[in-house]
Amino acid sequence: MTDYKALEKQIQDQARQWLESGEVKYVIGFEKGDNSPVCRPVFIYKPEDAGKLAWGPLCNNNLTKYLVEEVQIKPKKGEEPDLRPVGIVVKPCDSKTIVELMKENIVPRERVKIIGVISEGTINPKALDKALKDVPLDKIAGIQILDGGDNFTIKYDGEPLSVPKDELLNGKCKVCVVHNPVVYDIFVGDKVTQIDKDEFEDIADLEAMSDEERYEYWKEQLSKCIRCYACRDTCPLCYCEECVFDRTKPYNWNEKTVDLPENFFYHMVRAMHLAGRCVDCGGCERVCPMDIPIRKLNRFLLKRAKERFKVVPGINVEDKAMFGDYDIDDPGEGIK
Amino acid sequence: MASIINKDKVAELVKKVSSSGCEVFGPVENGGVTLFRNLDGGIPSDFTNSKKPPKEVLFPQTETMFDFEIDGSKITALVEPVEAQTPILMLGVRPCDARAIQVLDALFTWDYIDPYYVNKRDRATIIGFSCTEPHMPLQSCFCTSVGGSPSSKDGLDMLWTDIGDRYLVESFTDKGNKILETGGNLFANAAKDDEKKTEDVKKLAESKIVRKLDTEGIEKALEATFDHEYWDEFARRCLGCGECTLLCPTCHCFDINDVITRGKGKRERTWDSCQYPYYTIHASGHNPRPDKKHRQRNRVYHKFLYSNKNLDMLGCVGCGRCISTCPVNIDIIEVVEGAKEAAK
Amino acid sequence: MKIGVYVCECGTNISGTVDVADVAEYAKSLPNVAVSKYYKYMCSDPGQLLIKDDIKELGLTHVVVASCSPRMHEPTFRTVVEEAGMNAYCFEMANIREHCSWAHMHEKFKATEKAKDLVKMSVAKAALLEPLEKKQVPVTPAALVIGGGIAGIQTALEIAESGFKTYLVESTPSIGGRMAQLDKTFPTMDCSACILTPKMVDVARHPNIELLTYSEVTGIDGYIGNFTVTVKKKARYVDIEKCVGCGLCAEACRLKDRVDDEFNENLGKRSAIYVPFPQAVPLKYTIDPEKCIFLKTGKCGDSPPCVGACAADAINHQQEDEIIELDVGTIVVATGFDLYDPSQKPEYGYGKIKNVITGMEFERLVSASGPTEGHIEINGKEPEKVVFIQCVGSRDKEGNEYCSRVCCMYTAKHAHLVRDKIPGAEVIVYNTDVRAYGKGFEEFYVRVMDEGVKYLRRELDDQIEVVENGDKAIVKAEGHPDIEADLVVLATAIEQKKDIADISKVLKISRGADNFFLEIHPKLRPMDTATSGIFLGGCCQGPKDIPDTVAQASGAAAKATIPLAQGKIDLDPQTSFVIENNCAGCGLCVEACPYSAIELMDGKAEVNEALCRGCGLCSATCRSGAIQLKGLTDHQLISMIKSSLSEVF
Amino acid sequence: MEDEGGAKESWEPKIIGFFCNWCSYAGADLAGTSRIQYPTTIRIIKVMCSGRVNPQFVLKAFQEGADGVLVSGCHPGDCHYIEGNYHARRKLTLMEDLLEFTGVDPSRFQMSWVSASEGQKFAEVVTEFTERIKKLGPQTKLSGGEG
Ligand SMILES: Cc1cc2nc3c(=O)[nH]c(=O)nc-3n(C[C@H](O)[C@H](O)[C@H](O)COP(=O)(O)OP(=O)(O)OC[C@H]3O[C@@H](n4cnc5c(N)ncnc54)[C@H](O)[C@@H]3O)c2cc1C
Ligand SMILES: Cc1cc2nc3c(=O)[nH]c(=O)nc-3n(C[C@H](O)[C@H](O)[C@H](O)COP(=O)(O)OP(=O)(O)OC[C@H]3O[C@@H](n4cnc5c(N)ncnc54)[C@H](O)[C@@H]3O)c2cc1C
Ligand code: SF4
Ligand code: SF4
Ligand code: SF4
Ligand code: SF4
Ligand code: SF4
Ligand code: SF4
Repeated sequence: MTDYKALEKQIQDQARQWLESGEVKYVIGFEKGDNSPVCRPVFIYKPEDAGKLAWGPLCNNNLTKYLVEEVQIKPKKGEEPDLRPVGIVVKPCDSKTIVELMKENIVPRERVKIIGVISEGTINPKALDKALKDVPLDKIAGIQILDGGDNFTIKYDGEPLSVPKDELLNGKCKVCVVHNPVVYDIFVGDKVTQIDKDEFEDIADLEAMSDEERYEYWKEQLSKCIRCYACRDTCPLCYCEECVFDRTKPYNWNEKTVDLPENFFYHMVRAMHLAGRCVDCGGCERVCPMDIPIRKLNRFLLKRAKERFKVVPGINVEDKAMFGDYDIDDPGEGIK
Repeated sequence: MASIINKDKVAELVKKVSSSGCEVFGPVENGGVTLFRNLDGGIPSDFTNSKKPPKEVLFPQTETMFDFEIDGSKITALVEPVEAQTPILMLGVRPCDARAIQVLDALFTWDYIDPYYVNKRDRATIIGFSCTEPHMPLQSCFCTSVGGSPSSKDGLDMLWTDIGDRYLVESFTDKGNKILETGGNLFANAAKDDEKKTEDVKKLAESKIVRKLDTEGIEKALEATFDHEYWDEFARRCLGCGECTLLCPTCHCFDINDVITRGKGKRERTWDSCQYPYYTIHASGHNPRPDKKHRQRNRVYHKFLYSNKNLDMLGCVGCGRCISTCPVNIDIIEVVEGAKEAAK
Repeated sequence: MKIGVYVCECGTNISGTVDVADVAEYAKSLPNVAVSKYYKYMCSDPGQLLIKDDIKELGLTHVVVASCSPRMHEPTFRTVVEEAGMNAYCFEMANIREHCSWAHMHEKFKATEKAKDLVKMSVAKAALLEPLEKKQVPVTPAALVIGGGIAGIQTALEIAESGFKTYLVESTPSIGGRMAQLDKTFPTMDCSACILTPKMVDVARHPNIELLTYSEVTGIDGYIGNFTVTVKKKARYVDIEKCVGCGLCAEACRLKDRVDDEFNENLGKRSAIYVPFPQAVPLKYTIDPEKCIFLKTGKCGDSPPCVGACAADAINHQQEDEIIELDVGTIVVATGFDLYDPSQKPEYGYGKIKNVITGMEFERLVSASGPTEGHIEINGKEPEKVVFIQCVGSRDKEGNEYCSRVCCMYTAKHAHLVRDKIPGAEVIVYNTDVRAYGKGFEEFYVRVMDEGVKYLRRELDDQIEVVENGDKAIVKAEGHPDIEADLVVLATAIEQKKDIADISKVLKISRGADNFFLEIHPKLRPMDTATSGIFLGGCCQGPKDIPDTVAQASGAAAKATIPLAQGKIDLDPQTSFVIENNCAGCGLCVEACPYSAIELMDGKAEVNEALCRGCGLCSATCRSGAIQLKGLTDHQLISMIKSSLSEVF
Repeated sequence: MEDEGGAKESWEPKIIGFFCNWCSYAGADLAGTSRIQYPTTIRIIKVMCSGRVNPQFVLKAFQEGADGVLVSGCHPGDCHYIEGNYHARRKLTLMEDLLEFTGVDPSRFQMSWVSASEGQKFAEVVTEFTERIKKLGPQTKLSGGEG
């Protein structure tokens, strides 16, 4: 059981200390909004604002996206760049992203100071919305959530709700096996014992289908996609200077047309681009306005990458990139 | 005089209307989300609102303007006059979205009459559904602050209100009356009690709208804060994903592209968003809105300043879609209130 | 943009199937095509002139020739367009012969349609081709030869003779290689040492050759004209400046006659301090670190006797490996071969039955300088009945599928030597067709048969087994009566060096299915590797006898000398390049490039054009398409895909 | 069989091939030189190395209406560029997995190793593949069209 308040205090204290000493330029963390129970990203520049930093199961975003932005911003002409590290609050999955970003030469270790927080799972806002059906609308923004073991306890000034975790947790958290940050400067929380489970149980049903059934499944899902590219825009590993899907000169990889073939193309190509890299932070799926189970694509390739090439992203900075490497014994059973 | 229609008769009505040669669209559950799609039966009565606004019926996300043929170096455009075809019925449009269609009407006939939109619009009959549970995820509706209400009849040919096992049906236009006619005995006269019930439902719904935006003085505040550093503050966390605009019922920006695949060419227009860095980029490479703050500012200005100036109506109908969808909780009410604060 | 399309009839090779007039007419309708013609032989002088005239008169910017495989005539036509003042890289070929007329001879209509498609695709690509500039780089006027067998010796001498500094790196203490181990050489039967050792001495004395024996190449950087080679000179524990090669140390060594002598295929013994053979070059002693008691234990009696014995004070047990760097312009690889280990096939009894030896062991046995001073004996007795078995490990589905090319002849040689030295001996050769294809080979083979050697034929997969029977070995060959032999000699296959993976990694040159180094073209460029500036000589490219080895070694020397003589070389401009604005600096391409041609500089990838071989792997790997291959960009490929699938363009 | 006027013939699949210059393209050349006959369905695009084949090209080809895509390179270990075909194998098998997972006709994609001396094998691969695609009919899942 996680005591969110205690963790929040440790995060605030650490951030304050770093900001006071000037060791970090600023701290990227979460804050509680005024009109929503869901936490949102915040940038803390002054020690006296450190108290705004919040922690809880509604801290969903993978903030490392902003870290990428920070290191990619080029200093204006004649300006001396401030290369001090940036402080950041990360969950275990977000910390895996940092491993990948370091591996891929995007974020140098010395540019970041990491507050790594343990996490036993975060809450899906859409699921929360359902659970709050009977809570008066004007009370929603002010709810408080406590960890009650197998349940979350939702407090407001009425009868507290107790909701089984399984109903609220993000899909990615249900299958996650890494509950401790893998890279950090400060470790916040008590180490959680790793659980051993079939981490790919969530795609088993799809895998069991026939090709035709799977096609029908994806056809229904992908036909919804409005190609807003939010899934890409939120993904910290989609840091390309110019994404192939934005390219129009001198050629376009895919047309702007929003239809099934183009949507398929987009999703298949992006899945390939994330293959062997996606750390399953769940960002893409969470932000998708059309509720497309994008993670399933990524996770399937994650599974195959592990089975075929023993590649597990986000764990070791020394590992080679899956597509930068090969093994002479790689399987290729279908090849003639 | 109001009528009623029993919920279990709606499917029959849809069938009747369809068989009269009309294309019927309504909210349909599709892979887990509700979208405006072809309707071949009844409609769910418990939907909050469609994820994508119904504007896509009149202004599809991708629309072919014309085909062209390529033969060697010769290109021939096959432009055909846009001709009226079958009538369209949009069933189950929420009042906020209907008000948004009014914005689009104004826009697409403003300085240039857009034949693609106008053609479809002229054919369309819009039946609104009053909101009884105005509850976009995590309470973000605020129609009452921007001139609307859960039962506003603006832009509607008919308004239906859910009163249990039936809808109370109000018709405001000829197009609405035409539906009554087609429906024939599927409709019945409303009883006094039904009307009373409707009034209560409407009132209750209105009371459920808890988010408020004070529109007083917005234009002045915005004009005063164009260069204010305030815009940096929240734009820093914006991802530039454009969900707020693509899902907005009044947003109408599009991009025109010539698409050539498998030897066939077509000119298409596809929704675009001012939140994308590529949106304003010039051929020279110069981008007048280089940063997220410029783009966020543009969104707010467009809805609350430019729209007023050009079309004489607010560009926001308070549907709350952008608030509930934004992955980083950028809340247009907070943003506008903040701008007012900054202007002080 | 003006594209000219030229369709070739190729006599009737193409026009017999494809309606070339129709194809040429069709091409006129394609975008940017200014002229389209067909002609009998596009590659002939008049054909070439046709193209040249059009380029000049019509101002063509791009040319497409639809004819045979670009693998055949692309260079020809590139030169043609260049001579007419067009950029050679604005040229594209459509293969309507090998891939079309010849492959679809009975489907004239469809073949013509396909030819049109192929032309359309080439025109689509051509329209996107941009002129490329050839770059030149200066060449370091020195060469490196790796391996000091007969191939390496020949190469080194020839490059040195042309006046260029040549480094010859040999991993063992002496040059000479396998040939030094041979007694006589077929088919002329001249003494191997007599023809080899003078050459070895020439190497040692040549002013342009720097000999680095007991050394290994550990790294190579750079590219043709500018290689930097790291060489490890292994410690010999003997100062070669001082050693006079007198051998007193070896006499004194406590392990005298107790260490297996690999030069003699372990049939004889040597000391821990040794020269591999008496004619070694350089004639300098080396301490075997695996065996030397002092080096292994830090102590050898009260003091190492070798040190005491050496009058020149040359022995130094403290010596260490030395790493040096060499700058060279070209490299010849001549690392030779290893032999198949017949104990992998237990049926031959090798390793278990004393009477069974390999051909190479026989060479040492029969050699006057060998452990028996040239007496053929087994278990101390002269054999009366000798059986030779050919193709051990060659032409074998489970072993090596190829033919080792020399075994037939050396077996004939060995048979002849047995008859020569033991006149009454009975000699039987089990063979599967004798391949005597070389100059003087057949004559030699016939002569050996005439001498009374019995050739028995067996099919390759017929069973054969050798079993021990007292001090004899019985050869049981399917379809033949058993033979009780005193000596059985196995003609074992020639194989690639066992440790070749290391050297091929260092050199970044590829190997074929047979594991030998891969030449770029088996007929036309047999000594070139895919890495320009690195050439192959001798058996490292495939099994060869000495004449072929020497011929190829001379060829490699000539090849390696050309850039040195030119002083500068053209680089192929079809390299990759980075679109800086699109590069995120993820370094994926850097990891993928097989030639380490890419580096990250200030967060952007940067291609070293001299190192890049133009494979395009980087381009296929970069997610954002920030790195592209000139002449084969994504754009060009997409337009080929698109055009091939559309009815019209 | 003579097929003059064969234009009216039934549907013919369109197959795009990406062939490496050194082995497979040369193998296809050899098939031609040896006059080995195979279906006219394939359009070969020459790349220097199978490692040049970005999975996106394959998907693009499908999107543009290809009924099958064949990628061919040197046998493992024989790559002219040492390891390009190993890279290709890794990328493209994973892409094939993805075709399988999306149900988009994984059997319309084929990889093969064809050496410069395997003209016969090349022809066999193309013939078999053509037969397979013929059975499957036109590809529409990624092209959206009628082909
Ligand atoms: C039993 C037998 C009998 C034969 N009889 C005849 C005959 O009668 N007539 C005939 O024409 N041919 C004969 N041959 C063939 C002949 O031996 C070869 O053609 C010839 O030796 C090939 O020479 P090479 O220089 O290519 O290789 P090698 O002789 O093998 O020389 C290679 C040299 O390179 C060195 N080397 C290897 N790797 C490295 C490294 N990494 N770094 C530095 N140095 C390295 C080795 O130590 C060696 O010195 C016979 C072969 C055999 C097996
Ligand atoms: C039927 C057959 C099939 C073959 N198939 C193959 C094969 O499939 N693969 C393979 O690798 N090899 C094959 N070969 C071998 C191949 O043909 C030769 O290896 C090759 O042609 C040799 O080339 P060359 O230049 O030495 O001789 P040639 O091709 O004979 O060229 C010699 C040239 O010199 C000219 N000439 C001669 N005398 C004089 C003079 N006094 N003055 C001026 N010019 C002169 C001649 O006119 C001729 O043009 C085949 C050979 C034959 C006979
Ligand atoms: S976020 Fe969803 S709708 Fe938007 S592009 Fe991604 S998958 Fe499509
Ligand atoms: S989808 Fe691919 S190209 Fe686009 S940003 Fe992500 S990784 Fe880069
Ligand atoms: S692809 Fe999705 S789950 Fe994977 S790292 Fe990116 S945002 Fe996270
Ligand atoms: S939805 Fe939110 S994150 Fe996305 S562009 Fe709009 S304001 Fe920015
Ligand atoms: S793979 Fe692409 S983005 Fe990454 S470093 Fe290389 S060129 Fe740049
Ligand atoms: S094309 Fe790319 S991967 Fe290939 S050698 Fe050149 S830089 Fe390396």
